[in-house]
Amino acid sequence: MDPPPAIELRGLVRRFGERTVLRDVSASVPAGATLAVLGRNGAGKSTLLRILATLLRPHAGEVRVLGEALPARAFAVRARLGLLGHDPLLYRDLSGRENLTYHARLHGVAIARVEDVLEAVGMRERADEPVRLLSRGMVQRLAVCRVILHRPSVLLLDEPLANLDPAATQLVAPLIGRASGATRILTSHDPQAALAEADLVLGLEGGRAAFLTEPGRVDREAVGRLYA
Amino acid sequence: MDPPPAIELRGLVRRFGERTVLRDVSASVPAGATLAVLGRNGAGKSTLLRILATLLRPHAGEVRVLGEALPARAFAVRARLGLLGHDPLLYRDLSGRENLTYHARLHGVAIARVEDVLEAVGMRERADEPVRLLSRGMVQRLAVCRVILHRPSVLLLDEPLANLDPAATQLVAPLIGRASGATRILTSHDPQAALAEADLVLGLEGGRAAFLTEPGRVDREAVGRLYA
Amino acid sequence: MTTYGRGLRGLALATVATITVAFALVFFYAPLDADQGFIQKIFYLHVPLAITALCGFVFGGLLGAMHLRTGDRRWDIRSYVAIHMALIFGIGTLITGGIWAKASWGHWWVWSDPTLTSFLIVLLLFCTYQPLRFSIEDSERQARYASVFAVIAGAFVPLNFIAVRLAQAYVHPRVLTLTGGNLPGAMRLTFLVSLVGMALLYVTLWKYEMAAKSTRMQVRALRRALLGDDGVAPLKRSAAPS
Amino acid sequence: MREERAPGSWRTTITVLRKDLLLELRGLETVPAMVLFALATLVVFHFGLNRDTVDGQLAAGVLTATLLFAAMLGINRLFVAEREQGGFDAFLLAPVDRSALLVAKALALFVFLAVLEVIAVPAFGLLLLGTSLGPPLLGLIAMLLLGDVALAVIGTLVSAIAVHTRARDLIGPIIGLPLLMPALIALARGIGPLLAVHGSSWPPARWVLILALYDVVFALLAYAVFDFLLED
Amino acid sequence: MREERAPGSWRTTITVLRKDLLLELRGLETVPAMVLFALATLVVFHFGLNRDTVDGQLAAGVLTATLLFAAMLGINRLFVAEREQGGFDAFLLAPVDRSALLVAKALALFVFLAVLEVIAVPAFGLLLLGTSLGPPLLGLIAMLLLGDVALAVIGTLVSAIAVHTRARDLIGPIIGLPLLMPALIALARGIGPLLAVHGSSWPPARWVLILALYDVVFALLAYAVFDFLLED
Ligand code: HEM
Ligand SMILES: Nc1ncnc2c1ncn2[C@@H]1O[C@H](COP(=O)(O)OP(=O)(O)OP(=O)(O)O)[C@@H](O)[C@H]1O
Ligand SMILES: Nc1ncnc2c1ncn2[C@@H]1O[C@H](COP(=O)(O)OP(=O)(O)OP(=O)(O)O)[C@@H](O)[C@H]1O
Ligand SMILES: [Mg+2]
Ligand SMILES: [Mg+2]
Repeated sequence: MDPPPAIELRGLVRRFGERTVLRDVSASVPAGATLAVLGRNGAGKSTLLRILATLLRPHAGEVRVLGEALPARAFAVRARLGLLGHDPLLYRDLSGRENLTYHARLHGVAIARVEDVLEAVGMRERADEPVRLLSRGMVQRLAVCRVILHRPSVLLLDEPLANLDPAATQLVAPLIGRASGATRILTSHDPQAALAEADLVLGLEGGRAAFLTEPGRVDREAVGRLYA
Repeated sequence: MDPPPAIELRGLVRRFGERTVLRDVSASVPAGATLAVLGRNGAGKSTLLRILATLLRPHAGEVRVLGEALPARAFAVRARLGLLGHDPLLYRDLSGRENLTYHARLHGVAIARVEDVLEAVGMRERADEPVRLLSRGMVQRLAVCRVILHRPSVLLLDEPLANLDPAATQLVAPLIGRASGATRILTSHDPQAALAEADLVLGLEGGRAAFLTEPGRVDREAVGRLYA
Repeated sequence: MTTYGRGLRGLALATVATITVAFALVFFYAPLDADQGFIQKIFYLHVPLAITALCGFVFGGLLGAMHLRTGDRRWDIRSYVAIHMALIFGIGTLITGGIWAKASWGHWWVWSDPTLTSFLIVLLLFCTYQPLRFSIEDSERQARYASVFAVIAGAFVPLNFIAVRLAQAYVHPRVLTLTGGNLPGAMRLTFLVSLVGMALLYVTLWKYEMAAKSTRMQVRALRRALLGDDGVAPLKRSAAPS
Repeated sequence: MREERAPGSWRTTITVLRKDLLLELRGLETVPAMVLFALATLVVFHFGLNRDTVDGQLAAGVLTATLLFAAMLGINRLFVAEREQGGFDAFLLAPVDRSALLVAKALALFVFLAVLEVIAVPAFGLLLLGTSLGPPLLGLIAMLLLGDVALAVIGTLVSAIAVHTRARDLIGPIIGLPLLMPALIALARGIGPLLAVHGSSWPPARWVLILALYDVVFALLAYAVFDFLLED
Repeated sequence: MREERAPGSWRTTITVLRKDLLLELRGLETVPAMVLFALATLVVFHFGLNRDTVDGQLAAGVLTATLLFAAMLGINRLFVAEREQGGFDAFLLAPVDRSALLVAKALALFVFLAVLEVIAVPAFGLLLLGTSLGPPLLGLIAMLLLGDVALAVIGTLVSAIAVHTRARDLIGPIIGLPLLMPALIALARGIGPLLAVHGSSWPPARWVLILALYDVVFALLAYAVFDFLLED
């Protein structure tokens, strides 16, 4: 038998008030694979990621992450999950090091790991300045640190490379790229780049899955229609 | 004689505390041209744009925008200038329409123009929801509205397309793209794309201008060294 | 379908009958109070209102707790209606009490009575229920927070009465001693009938409002099924769940 | 190196004020909430002081402290949206007189205090005050308005000073409270006689004068330094 | 549909508390504002009441009201950083018991209040109180600590409720004040005799008991419902 998929959605529905943002979305991502989620602004990509991250609860349908059903078993998956969203989730008045130390404590990770991840994204020298004073790309580097601190096996990446310079993009590739070995769900507004990175592509349109297939089989028109 | 350049920098210096972020940067951008600013995270791109936008004052050197010296004549250039930075500069608890109406009033622009710009970025239907509840890309569309509301002749664009889907990118092209006819200063972390858009390229490194030339003459190595 | 409609008519008739009987007793049977005269008859309106209101608040808290336990939104609506009705009764208490106070003490309000003061505190607390609901946009969160509030505030009702009663040096009421029966028999009977009438009125109103709400919800659900999401006009902003 | 001033304009002030009121008074819940708050505060004083009614100087003290508290809440939030949501930058990018921002903020604070008083003072009169508010009403209103001006001007001034400093919430109160003290004392002393049983119907001229002078001086001072506070 | 609970742990509470205290030290946002507000209120009362000293129940009322309003300032700020800087999401993403956040916030508020009192109560003794604080000191400390628990627990609860509402700065206080009322009454009445001239040195057992019971009941209530306030 196949190993169980790392992520499984069946008939997922999520509303905000009267607006149904996700309706009947189903997908299944094998462990170690990368799913790219495409769709226009407001298609529900971030919402999907936040549901998988246990921050939002689904209104209907079945969601399983690492075999655990959400939201009931949310606490069991949090330790193995990293979310990089639009917001860096760092306290602006604390330094990068202080922020990461806080997260290391919350996740029960050795504090020494903070130095390692800072080193990995090239932020050791600037780690003692308040986040508020850093450039946007530096903040994004720290956000990457926050996400990988506890070595999650599922990465939820919402436009992870926004604001990163080419050098930083290189640096973070082993951390949140395919080389990380994690199961990844990835959103991007560059369909070409996303297709190149992914094993599976999910196109969201009007809250529904317009297509779900391998990158090789996605036809250009289908992608074009997403953004029409 | 040539028409005076829209933007002129001579020996610009800006420090934050002990750190000199820009040292001796000089450049000159003719009216209607596009200058792409490249450089790694923390190179000072946003700082440069904020100085040109009259939000930060230079510590030394001469800065002229539309012929007016900054910071002394700042108020004279503000009406003709638009800044799209990392932050959308919108009140999260107000709706898009309320935010834009506020800006229209501040800039002495007819309120009717708000509907036009909302229409132009495809946000009319969602214009009455609090900004806080919109998706990131929608917020960015509204930020574009804010910037072009008063038809500025100088556009300062700090990664303007971040978070915009391909459809939105199409929509905003006539507004903030070359077709807008404005003098543009542009930052981007995609050197290829930036070179394609620009008439001039400025590489910032260690606070200094590493090169300033036309895109055709930029050698790949020089760009590579920027991010080394 | 709407189970709330069932039995509503019978209940309404029983309520009307009981209240009519109560009124008849108040005006024709209960003796005139020796000190206060006719104005004392407001007692039969005032006190049942107060008791029903307080019970309604606690009832709302219990319903809120059910919502939190089960996650079923209908409990929240029940809780909302219970608190809403109790609030109306509570304001009725305040008004009838004020009238009585003006007539018999010459002031609209006095602090000296612990029952009064604790009632005021409870009412102040529950008056925040609507503003709280109003200022949360997400309807699910609205329901959850309202239920949390209902639970806390419901528990607060008895706690507050105990604390305030202890705080006041002299204790002169009455309600809790009512059952002890220091009322003359005729008054007592009249009072009890009024109390039952008021309680019935509360239940009737609650059921009626629930029936209306659930009908409206079903209509919306049907429209949505028929026309899709976009066929249903968004609700006006409202504190009332629907 | 000071920058020349853009032509000042009431229009800008009104625009900012309107935006502030929109942000602050979103929806109708604010005023009812303020009523509830005022009522609850009075209940606190009733129990705290263990008195059914207060009058004279005690009443004045209670009223002044309540106002000070409301003002503190208002002052604390005055620039929060500007700082956290980019409002400063957005405003500074517009071709308008910068002091309009501070005038608008002071007006917003003034409106906020006035609305609160319209609600809280009658409630105070009804529930806690031992005397009638009728006879001294005009004098009371005059004193309260003068007090509001002081609170609004000084509150805005210090939070503008504080907003760009690191320990902004420390700086604000440290500078603000001593500056406010003379005004508060004048206010409390001025309304004390008004609230006394068989009290006077007009506050002592001395306190009115002190308060009014204080207002004028600080308004001028604030206007003079505003521009410097917004520069970067 | 409720989610099962992660194993609770003191470690998490301490981590969050430490972060909160660090943030407070960095920004000096809350405690100084509370302290200065309390001091200013005392000065206002001193001049406003036009009395050199107060004692007994009046003194207790003034002290209680002052502490209450200073606490309000702290309560209002309790979740600001979490809301504006993504702290909520960051915390919710961690595999820890969610109520640890509540406990940590309540502890932080308790620490803030204790610091406030260490400064404000002696100041009160110096500025306003007609009797000595020496003899009833232990009793006073006990009562104040019990009162702080109520303020911390209920304050945390209501600001957790208010933080996701639009009119958060008003919703918090208007829900909090009535809920706090019994505790405030008990506190004021309990310390009244301590502050009387030739007063007792220990508060009446009745009030100590009421306050303690109230603390316990609300701590349990808050713990029971807190999870619901964090879900989304
Ligand atoms: C929990 C809420 C309340 C309860 C249970 C309650 C109960 C009662 C009862 C049992 C009496 C009759 C006592 C007697 O005459 O022997 C009474 C009298 C009265 N109540 Fe209330 N009451 C409540 C709230 C209020 C309020 C809010 C007000 C005022 C606004 C008020 C004003 C009065 C007045 C003026 C009387 C007449 C007392 C007299 O003349 O002896 N009550 N109340
Ligand atoms: N908390 C919320 N309350 C109400 N509506 C919300 C909320 N969060 C998101 N939405 C709405 O849900 C829809 C989907 O938003 P989402 O952020 O998932 O889009 P997205 O696909 O990530 O878009 P983008 O490409 O712009 O990031 C949008 O219409 C948005 O306005
Ligand atoms: N207000 C400030 N106070 C102190 N230092 C600052 C401030 N603003 C920026 N800096 C510092 O100035 C340097 C340049 O920042 P800037 O934001 O201009 O970089 P950038 O080129 O835009 O980088 P990115 O690509 O990450 O956006 C950084 O080292 C940053 O930490
Ligand atoms: Mg998104
Ligand atoms: Mg930048």
